[in-house]
Order: sequence, then C-alpha cells, then structure tokens
Amino acid sequence: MKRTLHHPDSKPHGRTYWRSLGEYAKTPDFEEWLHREFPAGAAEWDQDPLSRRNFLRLMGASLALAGLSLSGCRRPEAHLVPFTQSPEWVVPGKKLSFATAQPRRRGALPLLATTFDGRPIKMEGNPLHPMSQGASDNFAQASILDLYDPARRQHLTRGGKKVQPADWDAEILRIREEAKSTAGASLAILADEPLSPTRERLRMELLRQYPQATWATYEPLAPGRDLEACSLVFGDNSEFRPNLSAASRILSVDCDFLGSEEGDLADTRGFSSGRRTRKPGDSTNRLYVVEPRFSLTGTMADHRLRLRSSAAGAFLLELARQIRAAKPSAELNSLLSQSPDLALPEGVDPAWIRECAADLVAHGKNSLILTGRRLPTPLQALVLSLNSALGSIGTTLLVQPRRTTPSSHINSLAAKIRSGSIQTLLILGGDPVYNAPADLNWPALQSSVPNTLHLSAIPNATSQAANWSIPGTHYLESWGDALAADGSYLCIQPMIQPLWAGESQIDLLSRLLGQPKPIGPALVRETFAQRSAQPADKIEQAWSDFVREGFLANSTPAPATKAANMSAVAGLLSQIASSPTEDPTSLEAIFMQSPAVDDGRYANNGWMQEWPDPMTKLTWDNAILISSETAKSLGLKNDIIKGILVADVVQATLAGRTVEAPIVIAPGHANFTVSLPLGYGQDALGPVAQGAGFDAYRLRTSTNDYQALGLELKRTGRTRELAVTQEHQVMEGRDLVREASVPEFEKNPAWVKTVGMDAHIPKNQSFYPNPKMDGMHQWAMVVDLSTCTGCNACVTACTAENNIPVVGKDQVMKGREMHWIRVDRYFTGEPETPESVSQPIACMQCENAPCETVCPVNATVHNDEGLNVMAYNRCIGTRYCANNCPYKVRRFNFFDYNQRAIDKLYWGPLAPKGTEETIKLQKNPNVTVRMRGVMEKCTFCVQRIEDAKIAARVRARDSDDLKIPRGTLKTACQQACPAEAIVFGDLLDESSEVSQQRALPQNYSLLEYLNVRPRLTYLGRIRNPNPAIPGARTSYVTSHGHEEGHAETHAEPKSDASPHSSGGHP
Amino acid sequence: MSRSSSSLFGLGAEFSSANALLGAAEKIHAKGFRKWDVYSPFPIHGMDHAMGFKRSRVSLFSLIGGCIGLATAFSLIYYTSALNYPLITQGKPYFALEPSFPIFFELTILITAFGTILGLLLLTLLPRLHHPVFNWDRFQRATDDGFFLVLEAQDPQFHSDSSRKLLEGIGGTHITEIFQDPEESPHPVRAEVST
Amino acid sequence: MRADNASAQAAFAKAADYLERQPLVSNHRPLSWITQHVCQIVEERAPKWWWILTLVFGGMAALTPAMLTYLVSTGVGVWGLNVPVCWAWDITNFVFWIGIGHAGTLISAILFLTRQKWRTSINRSAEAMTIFAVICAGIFPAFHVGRVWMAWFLAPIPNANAIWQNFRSPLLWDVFAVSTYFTVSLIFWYLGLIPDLASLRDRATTRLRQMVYGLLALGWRGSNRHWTHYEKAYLILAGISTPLVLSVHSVVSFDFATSIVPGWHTTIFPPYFVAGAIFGGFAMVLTLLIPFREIYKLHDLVTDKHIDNMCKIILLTGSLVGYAYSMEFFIAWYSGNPFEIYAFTNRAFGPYWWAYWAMITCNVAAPQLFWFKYCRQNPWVVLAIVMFPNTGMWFERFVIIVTSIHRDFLPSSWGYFSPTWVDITLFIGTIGLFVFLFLLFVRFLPIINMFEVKGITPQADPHDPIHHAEEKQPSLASSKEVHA
Amino acid sequence: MANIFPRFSNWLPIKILVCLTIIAASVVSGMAYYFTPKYTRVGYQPTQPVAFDHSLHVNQLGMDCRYCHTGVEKSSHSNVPGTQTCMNCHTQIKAQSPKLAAVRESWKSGNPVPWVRIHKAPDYVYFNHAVHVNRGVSCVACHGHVNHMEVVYHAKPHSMGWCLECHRAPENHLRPLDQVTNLDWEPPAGTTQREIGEKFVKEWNVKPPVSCSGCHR
Repeated sequence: MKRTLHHPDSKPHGRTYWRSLGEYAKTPDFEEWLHREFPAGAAEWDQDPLSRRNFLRLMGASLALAGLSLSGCRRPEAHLVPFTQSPEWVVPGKKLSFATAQPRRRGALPLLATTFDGRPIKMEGNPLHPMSQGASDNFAQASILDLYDPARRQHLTRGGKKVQPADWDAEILRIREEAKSTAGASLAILADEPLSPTRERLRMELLRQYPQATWATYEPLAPGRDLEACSLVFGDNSEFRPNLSAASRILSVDCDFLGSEEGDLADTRGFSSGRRTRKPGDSTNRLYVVEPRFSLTGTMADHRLRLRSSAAGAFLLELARQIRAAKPSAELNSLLSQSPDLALPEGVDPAWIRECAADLVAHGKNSLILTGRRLPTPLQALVLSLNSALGSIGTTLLVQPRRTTPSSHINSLAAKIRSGSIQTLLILGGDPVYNAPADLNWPALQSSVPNTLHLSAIPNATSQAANWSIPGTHYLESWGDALAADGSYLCIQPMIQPLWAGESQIDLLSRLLGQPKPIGPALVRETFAQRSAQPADKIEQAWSDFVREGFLANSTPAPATKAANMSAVAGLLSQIASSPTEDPTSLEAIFMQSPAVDDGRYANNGWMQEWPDPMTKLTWDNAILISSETAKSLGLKNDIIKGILVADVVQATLAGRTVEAPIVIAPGHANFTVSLPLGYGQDALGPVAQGAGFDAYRLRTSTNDYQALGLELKRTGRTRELAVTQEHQVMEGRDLVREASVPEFEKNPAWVKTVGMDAHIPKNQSFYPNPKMDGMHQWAMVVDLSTCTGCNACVTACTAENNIPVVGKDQVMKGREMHWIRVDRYFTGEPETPESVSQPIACMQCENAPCETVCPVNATVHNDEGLNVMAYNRCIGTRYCANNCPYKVRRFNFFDYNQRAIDKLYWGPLAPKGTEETIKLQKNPNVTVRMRGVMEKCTFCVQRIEDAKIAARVRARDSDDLKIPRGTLKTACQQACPAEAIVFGDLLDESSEVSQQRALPQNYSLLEYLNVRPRLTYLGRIRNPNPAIPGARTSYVTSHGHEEGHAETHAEPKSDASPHSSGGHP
Repeated sequence: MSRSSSSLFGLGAEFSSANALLGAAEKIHAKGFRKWDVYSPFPIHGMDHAMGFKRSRVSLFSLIGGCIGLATAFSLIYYTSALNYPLITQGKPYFALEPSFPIFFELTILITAFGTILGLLLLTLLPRLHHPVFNWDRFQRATDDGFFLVLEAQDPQFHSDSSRKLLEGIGGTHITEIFQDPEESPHPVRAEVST
Repeated sequence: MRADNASAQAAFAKAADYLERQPLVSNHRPLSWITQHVCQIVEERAPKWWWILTLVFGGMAALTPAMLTYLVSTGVGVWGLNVPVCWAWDITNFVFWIGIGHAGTLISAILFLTRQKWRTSINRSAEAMTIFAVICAGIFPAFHVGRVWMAWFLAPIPNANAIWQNFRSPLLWDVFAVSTYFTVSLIFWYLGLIPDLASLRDRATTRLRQMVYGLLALGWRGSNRHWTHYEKAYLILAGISTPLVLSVHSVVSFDFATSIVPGWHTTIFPPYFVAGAIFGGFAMVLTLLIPFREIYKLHDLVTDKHIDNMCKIILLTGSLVGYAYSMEFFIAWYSGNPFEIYAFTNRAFGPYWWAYWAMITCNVAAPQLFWFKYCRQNPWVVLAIVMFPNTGMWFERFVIIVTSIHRDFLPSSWGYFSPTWVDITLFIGTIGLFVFLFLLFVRFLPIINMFEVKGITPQADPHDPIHHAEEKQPSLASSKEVHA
Repeated sequence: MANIFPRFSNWLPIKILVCLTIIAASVVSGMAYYFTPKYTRVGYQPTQPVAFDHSLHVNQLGMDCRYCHTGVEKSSHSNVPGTQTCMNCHTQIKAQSPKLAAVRESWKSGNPVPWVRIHKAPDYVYFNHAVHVNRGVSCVACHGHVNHMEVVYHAKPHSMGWCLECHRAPENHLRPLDQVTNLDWEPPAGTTQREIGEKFVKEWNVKPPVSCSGCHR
C-alpha cells in the first residue's frame, strides 16, 4: 500500500527539535556569517590553497532542517542539504581533530580541537606535547564557549556607530600617515601578552618603522617581578620554571603552583608523578605549604602553615638562616649578610621552619622552594638563591632563556599620555578600562587620548570607552603562534571562519606596517621559516608537520645551568620588612586571581560562572575571603538560611577607595588577612557577567597589585545570597575520603578496608543471583585521591563534552546545578588549622544500581558492559532514581534549561523559546541535548565508548576482533585531568591500568556497605607528613576493628571548620 | 395505555412489615409458585431461605475474575521482563516472584471486582430501567418502607381469582393487578424475570 | 409472654440501662422517617450556606487546574524541588490524600466483614470521602513527573518501541495499586448507592431527577431475587477490599521502604503506614461528619456512639503510630548504622525539627485526650482534637520524605527544601477540590446509607417477636439482638 | 407511579455495550495500524526537486551505492551527494536535459539542491551507517530495494521494535561483505539466509547491542 504524498513547495523553516542544531536563524548577523563561513561559489574553494580550513557548510547533510509544513498529517517535511562541492578531508558526520594552542600570559597551552562538520566543539590537550600530554585545564575547556559567546556579536564601530570596513581601512592609513609624520611618537600600543613570536616579530618591525612609538604590555596578573628577580639572580634574559617531577621535597611560600594562576599542566603533572604511591616502599614527595588562604596547593600539603602574605619575608629569612644552619656555606653567609633581623610572625613555631629546612637540605637537589610570582622581587630573588644554595637549579628549578623582550609598563605609558604626546592609542586585547591599576585612573587617561582603538575578541569596557572598537578574533578563528611555558614553539590554526567579522592582532599589526591584508597563515609562516631554520626544500614538509602536530619539534630551549648571583640579592634583602601586628581595623588585602574567571576574561562565560570555586564552592559571584576569627572580631557572619548561604556585605576601604562585597568565611585562611578575588563585577561584558560579583580591581593600585596593607572592612548591615554548590563541608565522621600517612600505609596497605562501615560488611552479601553482564568490555574507573588536586578541570571538560546546560545563579542556589561530575570538598582536622580533601564524584555505575530498580519505565537500566545507561527519551521524570542514588549524582532538568533564557525560566511558555544559534554550534552532536523533565547523569562518556566500539567493528569488518585497543578510549574527565588521577578502562583486560589500580589494596568503594558495587572506585589518599614537624598529624586511619564499639570509634575530629556547616547538628 | 388480560403481568400485594412479608413468602413458596418475587427496601434476613433460593452464583464470577487477573499479571510480567526484553536492573533476576507480588495482587483484586460486578449484573439482569411493577402506584414505597409480593401471571399456578384469594389469605393488602406496557420489541435477553 | 412477666421485664430494662449498648438509630425512628430525613437533604432547595461554601471551595478547587497548567507548561522547577530533595510536597500530598482515602473503604469493608453494624450510617460519606481523596491523591503522582505527556509510558501498552515497564519499581506498583484502589472503591461505593438511588428516583418529582436517578439506579426495584446476589456481591467486594485497602498503603510505603535512603529503608513502614492511614482517615471522616450531622440534624443516625467509636479508633491508631515513631528511633540506634542514626537524629534536631515536633504533637500527644470521655462525647471538642491528626498526618509524610532525603549519605550533597507559592497553592487547590466534591456529594447523593440503616433498625428484623407484636414499643431485646 | 423509562429502554444497555465494544475494538486496531511507524513512515514518497531515478542509475547503469553515498562506509551518516557528484557525469551526459535544470542551477549558484529527506531517525537515536555496512548488513535491510525504485520511498518502518528484531537475530540479514551494496543478492542455491547468517554471526563475532546505550546517548 504505497501512497505518494506530494509536499507543497516550502522553504525549510520551522521548529527546533530536541537535539536540533538544524535551524538557520533568520537573524541578519547569523546569515551574514553563514555566507562568509560557507562561501557559495565553487570558485573560492579553488583559489584558496587551504580549502580544508575554509570550512564546511554548516548544515552538512547530517543536520537536516525540520519544518512544520505538514502534509497529510504524517511528518514534517525535512530537507537534506548536501555540500555543493565536497570539501577536502570532510566526511559529513565524522569528527576531526586539529592541533592548535591557546595563548596564555605565562605559556600557551598546546591543544587539539575536535571539530564536527566544521564546528569546533571540544578542546583536548595535545598528547604529543610534553607540556600537556593530552591534559587540559578549565580555561582551555571553557574557551570553546567563549568562541561561541553571543556577546561577541559586534561590528566595527567608531564612536559607538557602525562603520564599514572601508572606513576602517582608511583609518589604518590615517594612523600610518600620522605615525610616519611623528616617527611614531604619537602612536602608542598597549597590548596583552599572548607570547606570540609572530606578534613579537611584527612589533620589532613596527618599532623599526616608527622608532619612537610606545609599546607597552599590561597583564594584570603578570607584573613581571618573577622575571625581574630571575634576571637579578641568574642574569638578564633568563626566566625560570619549576620541574616538579624531580622534586621530592617542596616548600611553597604563597605560591599556588597547582592552581591556575601560578601553575600549569606540567606543574600538576610533575607534582602528581611524585605523589603516586602504589605500594609500600614507593617514594612519595612531601609538600610544605605556607600561605595566607587555603589554595589548591594547600589542600595537597602534607604540612600547611597559614601565614599572612606580608609575613612571608620574615618567614623566608628565617628559613634561609635555618638552611644555612643545616648546610652552612659561604654563599649563604654572603646572601644573608645584610638581611634584617625580623621577628618571626606570631604563631609560627621556629621548630617548624627548622625541621622543614632540614628536610629540604637533606634532599638537596631534589628539593624545591617556590614562591608566588606576584610577591615582592626581593622575596622571589631570595627564594631563587635558596634553591641555588640547595643545588636544585637544573633539577627541580629550570632556568631558561627569557621568551619575551621587555617592553614598557603601563605606568610609563600613562605618563606619556599625561604628557600629551600620544595622539593614537591602539589597545590590543586586554581590558585596561576595567583592570588597569586604580591609581592610574585609566578611563580618564584613555579618553584624554584623541584617538583610541581597541581590538578585542569580546567587546568589553575598554571597547566601549574607545573611539574605535574593532572586532577581534578568538584563537580558534585565526592563525597565530605562541610559546609554551617550556619555550617550545606552538602553532595556532583556525578551526572556523570568524563567526563575526574579526581581525587578529597580527593581521592588524601587519596592516599597520603597510602590508596588504594577510591571507591565511602567511605571517605565521614567515615567523616559522625564521624559527625552524629549515632549508627551503624542507620547509614545506616542516610546516605541514608543524601544523599537524601543533608544535615545532625540538624547539624547547635547553635549560641553562647558571650560578646564582647571591651578592646581588643580598642588598635587596634589607627591603624585606616584618609584617605589621595583627589589627582588625587594618587588614592585609590579597588580590587573588579568580580560578573561575581568571583576571576577568572569562566573566561572560557561563560555564566558568557556574563552575564552583574549588575551595569555597561559590558560583556566579566572588566574595571577600576571611578567616572565622577575623569574621568574629569584625562581627561578620555567614548563615545558611533555607539552604542558601547568606553572607554579610561589607564595605572594604583601601587607601580611600571603596567597594562593597559579601564575605565568605574560608577555613584555613590566615587571620586578619582578606583575599579579594579579581575579575568580577563586569556588567559591561555581557549578560552572563552582569550582576556577578564585585570588582576588586577598584582597590588595586600599581604598587599593591598583589598584597596591600591597611584594608578596612565595615559592616553594612546588608546581606547577599550566594550560590554555593556544597553547603556542608565536613564529613560528619563518615568514611568518605580515606586517608593514611605513609607509615600507616606501609603498615597496612589495605587500611581502607578497616575504616568506617566497611569494617563491618558481612560476607556473601547478595540476595539474588545476578544476571551476567556478558559484554566484551567491562568498564570501570578509578580515581586516585592522592593525586587529585581538586582543580575541577574534569567538571569543565564534562560540561563541554556532554552538553551540560548552564542554569544560572538562582537555580544553583536552589540546588539544581547540572554538573555530572563534581568535586566534593571536605575540611578535616582542627577548625583553626584544617586540612582539606577533595573527592571527584561522578555516577559510580553501580553494578547493583539502586536507581535502576525504582524507575517504572526502564529508562535507566544496565547494559552488558556494566554501564548504568540512561535513555533520556524514555525518561518521564519521576525523579525516584535521584532519590535512591546514594551518591546524588543524578541531575534533573527542572526547566527547559537548553531552550529558555535562564533569567526567564519561570515564565514558562511566555519566555521566548530557543537557544542562541552560536551556542547551538558548540553542542556535541553525539550527546542528546536533554529537554525539560528528564533526568540525566554521567554515563562514562558512553558516546565515546560507542564511537570506539563502532570504530573497532568497522576496522574488524569480517574478523572477530572487536576489542577496543587499550588506551585508545578516554572519558572527557580522564582526558582533561592533568594529575592523571582518573583512570578509565576495561576490567576484562587484566593489564589495563584500571584493572591494576582496582587490584591495589588501597582501592575502595564509596559506601561499600550498601553493596551497590560501584564501578567507580577510589584509591585512598596517602599523605606524607614529617613527624619531626611540631604538631604534625601523623595518624589518619581510624580503624574499626570488630571488637570495638562503633559510636566512639568514629573518631574523626569533630570539626566546625566549615562556615557552611551550620544547621542540624547540635 | 391499553390493558388487556394478555398484558397482565401479575398480582401485587402489600404487607405491613418485613416479618409479615417473610411469612407470606414462606407460604407462597410452599404452594409451589415459581414466578413471583418479594420487594423490600432492605434485604430481609431469612428471605432467601423462605423463597427457597440456593447460594448466589456471584462468587463464581469473582473466582473466575480472580484467576484471570492473576494469570494476566503473571503473563504480563513474565513475558515483558523475562522473555521479550530482559533488562538488567540493579542486578536483579529478570523475573522473580517477590517484586512481582504487588502487581499480581492488585490485578487479581481488580479483575475480581470486575468479575463480581459483571456477575451481579448478569445474574440480576440489571440494568433494566423499565419494569411492569413500576406501573403500580403503591410500589414506589418499595424503596422506602413498603413490603410487596408480586405473583406473576406467567406462573402455571397463577389464576387471577385464586391467587388474589391466596394473597388475601396470607395477609396481603392493596391487592392490585399489575399490567405490562405493550411491548415494542422483545426483551433482548428474556422477556420476564425469573431466577 | 411479655405481658405475663411485666415486672421482670421492668427489672431487665433497668439493668439494661447499664448493660445495653446504645441503639444505633436513636429515638426508634420508623423506616419512612429515615428515608424522608436523608432524602430531603437532596430534595430541598439548596440552602444559602451551601451555595456560599460551594462557591468558596469551588474557587479554591479551580486553583488546582491553574497550578497544574503552570506546572506542566513551565516545568517541575516551579516547585521548590532540587537535588537531593527530588520529592517534597508533591509526594507528601499524595501520601496524605491517599492516607485519608483509607478510612472509607476501611469502614465499609473491614467493619462490614467484622459485622460492626455501627458502620452503616457513616460508611457512605466515608466512602465518598475516599473517592474524593484518591482523586486528589492521584493528581500528584500523575503530575509530579517531569514529562506528563509521556506518562503513558507507565501503561503496559504494546508499542512500536517494543519496550516495557519495569515491574520491579515500587512506583509502577503504585500505579497499579492506586488505580485498582480507586476503581474498586468507586465500584464499591456505587454498588452501595444503587438501592438508595432507587429511593431518590422513586421520590423524585421532576422529570430530570427521575431520569438521572433512574439511570443511575439501573432499574433497581428491591426485588429479593436481586437482594440475594447483591448481598453476595457486596460481601465479596468487601472481602477483596479489605486486603486491598491494606495493600495500597503498604505499596505506597514500599516507595520508601524498598529504597536505600536512611529513614526510608525501614521494614516497619507497611503496618505503620496503614495504621497512620486509618488514623488520618478517621480524623477526616469526623472532620466532615460532625458539621454535616449538625447541619442536617442527623443525630439519630450518626449518634454520639458513632463518634465515640471513631474517637477510640483514632486513639488506638494514634498510639500505634506513636509506637512506630519510637521503634524507628530504637531500630536506628540498635542497628549501629551511623547513617541511620544520623537520619533520625536529624529528623528530631536537624533543620526540620519543627516539622518533626509538630508531627509528634499532633499525632501522638493530641489523640491522648480521647482517653477522657468528655473529649469523646462533646462533638465540638472532638472536632477540635481531630484537626491535630489532620495536620499531623501531613507533617508525618513531610517528615518522612523531606527530612530523610535532604541529608542522606554524602554531606557534600546535603540540601534544603523550601516550598514555593506553587507548592502551597496547589495543595490548597486540592483541599478546595476535596471539599468541593464533598459538597456536591451531600447535595446530590444520599449521605447516609439508608437501606443499610433500615436493615439494622429493630423493625427490620423479622425474628423479633416483641417488636412485631407491637411495632412502636421500644424493644430492648431487639437492640440486644442487633448488637449481638 | 408509572414507569419513568419506556419499555424499549431495556434494550439500551446491551445496545450500548455492543456499540462500545465495536468502537473500542476499532480504536485499538486503528491506533495499532495508523499510529505506528508501519503506517506513518512506510510509503512516504515525497516529490524530489530533481527526479532522480535510482533504478535507472543502479540497475541500468550499474552504479554502486557508494559512488554517490561516499561516506556510508566511514561515517555514521550516509551523505547525500553534492552537486559536484552529479556534474561529474552530467556535464557530458544529458548535459542539457530539462530534468537536470535544478542541478545545473545549483552548480552555477553554489546553492545545494534541496533534496527532501525521507529517512530520518529521531534526534535521540544514534544510528551509524558505517558499522552496519562494514559488518555485512546490506542497504536493502533498512531501505528496501532502492535499486528498483524510480522514486524513493520509505520502505521499512524504522521503529525501535523493528530495529530490535534484527539486533536480536542478526543472522536473518547478514551477507558477505562484498555483497552489501548488491541489493538483489540472494543466498547461493542450496543455502539459506539463516545458515549463511549464522555462519557470519559466529565467524565475525556479531553481537549487536540490544541495550539502550547502543543507540541512545
């Protein structure tokens, strides 16, 4: 019975499906982009030798358009839109990866971009590059969302009015003429620091053309004192980087080298490699941390001393003396010859420093002292000298040639502007109007220049204040190059045509130099030719290797072995002052980088706004962090009211400048010191950033860019509700994170089985014969709590991979955040000096999953490979599964988070439906975008598993070898984890990493007594305390022998450390 | 409404109390009448015996209903969970009695109830909205406080005069002939009621 | 015989004043009085208060569809739910209403089987209350799901997707239990209504009433050939309803008892829930009956004795519930399981302590007043006291559901639930719907089961020689017979 | 008192019952037939912008499916050919045919030919062509005898139940890998599809997924 149905002619239009990417928005901007992105005619493909990057027709046939034009009530007519011409490389529906790099101020990150039909959808680390080895971090993951940020939609504007590209061309000409006439004296350029050799090359050319032009760089979080100190100690043109993989004793003084400001992937990887204690006898590094606020590094510390930042000098001088005492040497004598004799800060036990110094000395070249790169130069110089004295230069501390050439400081540029000599100010990237030192009064300064231009990938406060706002490109849209932290040369290649007309920094510079509009990678190729030094016949091959692998092989400079110039340092030490006495009316302020929005550049990124701060679990806000004693003495408090953190709002005054901000009581924070996270309060940046947090830059001056004294906090009597994802931060005596010291581990490697309820599990627990899971693979995951730093990169990676929606502050406050993996943070030990542990929790894929049996419609069941799978299209949303999940990893779509604006969720059908078109482009087409009313959860990245299984079958064809080769399949969280704390694989493969780790005695299941048999297990955390340190906690195991009673053995110290632990526990 | 002797339905008598009706019924039953009935506002204890009824068969329908319910529940669960699409949930067996019990029970009860109602309706031939006795104007007290006995004309022993005397003899008052409305078409099941 | 021994009888009567139970229909009302008195409620013009109340509660009831429209169009997020508190007022209200829905069938079925004849005058309204409560209850599980339009997935319908339900899920058991309970209760209620509908039909004066009640009465004519099957069917339905009524709340309790959540995972739940349901159900019966008895002057049918009996049942079940509360604590402590211990400590002293103590006050303490005869015999005092169980049973469900899941295994995911205006309005809406339906019921259907009440009057007993000799004479023996 | 209802009303219950039974039966059977993909999808045969005749190209000209649907062995998606593919031949053959006007127009303008989509899995279903055609499942198993279709229509229901039929018994559909695009292939004389299929199931270790995650992610 065949019926021929004739559809009326209709244009494809209509409605958005559940997972629909397939809809052309009829907005002019978007259409304009489509035209540029997918040039219609065939001719253009031929002209461009780089056709593969002239990317694809978005609607490559996999994305059909659904229309509502119904014919005969049967189905909406849909259209298949094939490529007119098939682009090279591309198979519709198949993903491709390209190497690229994300520029960073301290070293670019080598990355791979996964693209799908021409859309980059996910960033991964470049596994070939030693700095990444496949890992990535939060900012790399989040940068993909920045690419598609609708707030980037902008035009060339002059004085706020849209202008044509021709006007802009004319303006460039005018600037050139003007600069030529003054030899550049009228031209100033203020740039951010992307560490791009091509930009550096163009800068030099520019300075050749216009010798009197000013080139200043400004990075609010990289004032360059580390470089200053390094050139002082090791001579000009040098810089240092730590090599933590060689370090067995590490002392960090106010240096969060596991965090995102100070550290990079190599640091975390290096540190973790020394932390991986698998069996008794394995060596374990030891970390001493001295810091004012609890940092990620502090959570990994074996010994943590909380100390005001201003007391670091006194501490370091005493440390130097103790090192000298333990290992007397002439150079140390000379180093300390002029050092002031400062009293030790209150509460610091000299024995602590003595024992620490002795430990460092005992490990000689394998010890390492690190200090924050924004601390005063003398301290940094002192620390470099001490490392030299310990013999660690070349092993744990590498000195390498400096990657940048010095340029002017923003302060000297400001002076020039004030003098009136600058006619044209070109600002490349950055946002000085927002983040320049408050004492410069930059907004006024900038407006005093007759002509200001700002090139920025996202329009910000500076763009608004500039005469010309020039759309810039995202790094995924343009050619470029960069240097990694180790100095290796990286390629940045575009993955997509600029979504909104944009120009890259190097393109603009080259036009300023009078060169024609550059085509493709010409500028980078020129730099590459210089750097690679290949003969002409091999350059083509070298270039293609460079682009394919993402970096120039062997471009890492060899570390230099240089002796420290201690006498140069000795003179500086007299500048070290002791910390003023603790005074609640004159506090120490620390301007910290925000781990969520960095210096503010990610403030309009929904993923990062919703990303819980690893320590405070705060989202969508920043807050002044203070210790509980400080709060008490100032009469400030945090309350949990109806599950919401209600924080007192204070007025913070520093040198006459004032901001208002909520306070959050941070366990382990040094007393009478407050931390002010930067980067928030940017209402100008876009709808996401609007209303989030306060702007701490308004208190920060050029001299106090890290630490300032004399801050005053005044109660305003007002409060602010803050969205935290974890209100309760103590374990309540439960055996969730299991810890042991190294001696305890060596005494009983299986200590995890003697802890808590696990000590009482009867044998033979199961009531039923279990149906066999007879899959070819049996998936499992192990998380090593010893190496997990709690950085939350897994959270962002998962967000990007699995199309996790952003729900907004209001929903987070209600407890409706959607993250499939979260990192639980608990504080243990004494309330004053707590320790901290972190525990990533994703769906455990329990073999006996309690969620499954309660689902009435079989929407969540087990598959034959041990996965707890979730069929979204079957789910009716009873939420019973979430109630019955002991780990609370299931997330529910309370609203249509993917379809409705997060500020109009309660409007229901009255709110406009649909997602921003560009945001849709980011979605992973292999993962269903969930609709309202369905439950969702981690599936061990089942889309990757299925892809790998399909690939294995396609490869197998008529053979029977369908196994996925070991190591070829990684979950998103595992792939991102720089600490390699997450291991995923097949249990049936006995030699797989996951099988081996599961067999370790320290492997345990969370809540094992429930007999849910999780497939995600943990390796107990092994700490390496030094028993000689006064007050050291050496016993972590609270065993439950069967002979003991229960109640009194839950002896984990009752802790009130968390400010959020109020409520129900009298 | 035309009334001929052919449309005579029966002869009705009213009694003063439940007790009187019971006595009358015993006597009519003893006389061997087949087609007759008593009407009362509530069930009278002992009347079934007086009228010589056997046990009601409703329970048989209930039993059949219960068996169907249980069988339905069992086959539904066994077929869907163990045969057609076995799925692993919480590592439990594809089919087991324990978790199936609640649905076994509920479906059994449900179909039993249906069987009972079906049995009741079939055995009483209800709903039957029209009935000759409703033509008797005193009869409306049958749902209030009246006690009635009706001898039907179709009974072989029925005879207008002797039956009237019989009814008078056993204490019936207001003895009235009840006529049938003319029939538009035969009753779908049976023209008259008799059990 | 009686005449011969008048003095003995007088002595007997005197003794009987102490020994005999009160008659179930006071003042020896004749049968027609019963019919007249009950039917006139339906037949008279609706009083003004009825219109006022119906408008008020009808308006409240209209909130239900309004809130449901908002809920379905916008998302479950309009309630205050979150992770970990994925169920709160929705399931609390469901269990609350379904619990109330237990008294009716219990009175009809269990008391019928145990030959508690005092049930006859209250069973009709109790059953009606059951139906309406189950309607209110059904709204919540049906609409609490995230995708209501996909709720047909719950029905085992053969489909092109070839996928079935999970028959191990207590929620699916719920679907079967609640729908079976509703259907059987409706059948049972309607079956009991048929003879009384026939009374209304026969008394009806307007054509419309005749038609409507006539259709509903199915042509009932009080024939004994019908009564014999009718009584059997009624007995069977009572027989199957008895385990059904016990099973429904047991199955509802399985939603919690079969889970692994500390505070839910408790074997005491089925009997405890059933006792609680009876407790709450009787309280609600009294709440409705006492005002209507006053309004309609039904004192002779719903006597003080009825109220007294119900108070005693409330006292008993309230104490059972109190026992269950304490056993939960004891078992949690005795298990030595820290998660269990915490769950119960948290109930009493955690952030929801107020709900817990409200529950204890209302459910355990307040009913103890029924030890005092005064409290049982003064209807207005009774009415005041039963308001406590009505409230307390709601709190009980709230405490069980919310305090258990808001803090379970991992402290990191502990949370807090607070209701939104939609939660509150929807609950008010269902209260309105419940009362509104009940008002319609009292207006259009006989609120007293007339034929059964008639059946327990002395006149109805054909074996009562004293009575039948002299009908209007008070009979001691007959009432003795009735209660034997 | 008189009867409220006329005598014929005694017929009503049984009449209503019969009617209800008939209505219920027809609703159920109607839904089972008309509301399932067997009806809603099978037979869908829209008019295409270009009257491309598969039977001509495949049966008469002997073209392989993969000449146009190039991605089918590599990708989850079996692509519809671009205009270029058409023009490879049609610049020479029938270069001026009016039937091909739309193709030429597309070639000139660069706008693709808007083919009307026939086979469409719901968005939450992740069907992968490559894994099927590389493991001996022929095009014909899901698309029917496209090689005999002048105008392509939806030949199979593509419902989940229909997918499962094959996933539970793949032996009914497997064939030698070199015969996957030969839509008219029949098992050699003397063997049955089942025998051949069972041999392949064993030799190739064919284990199609029947759990949710096989198709839903």
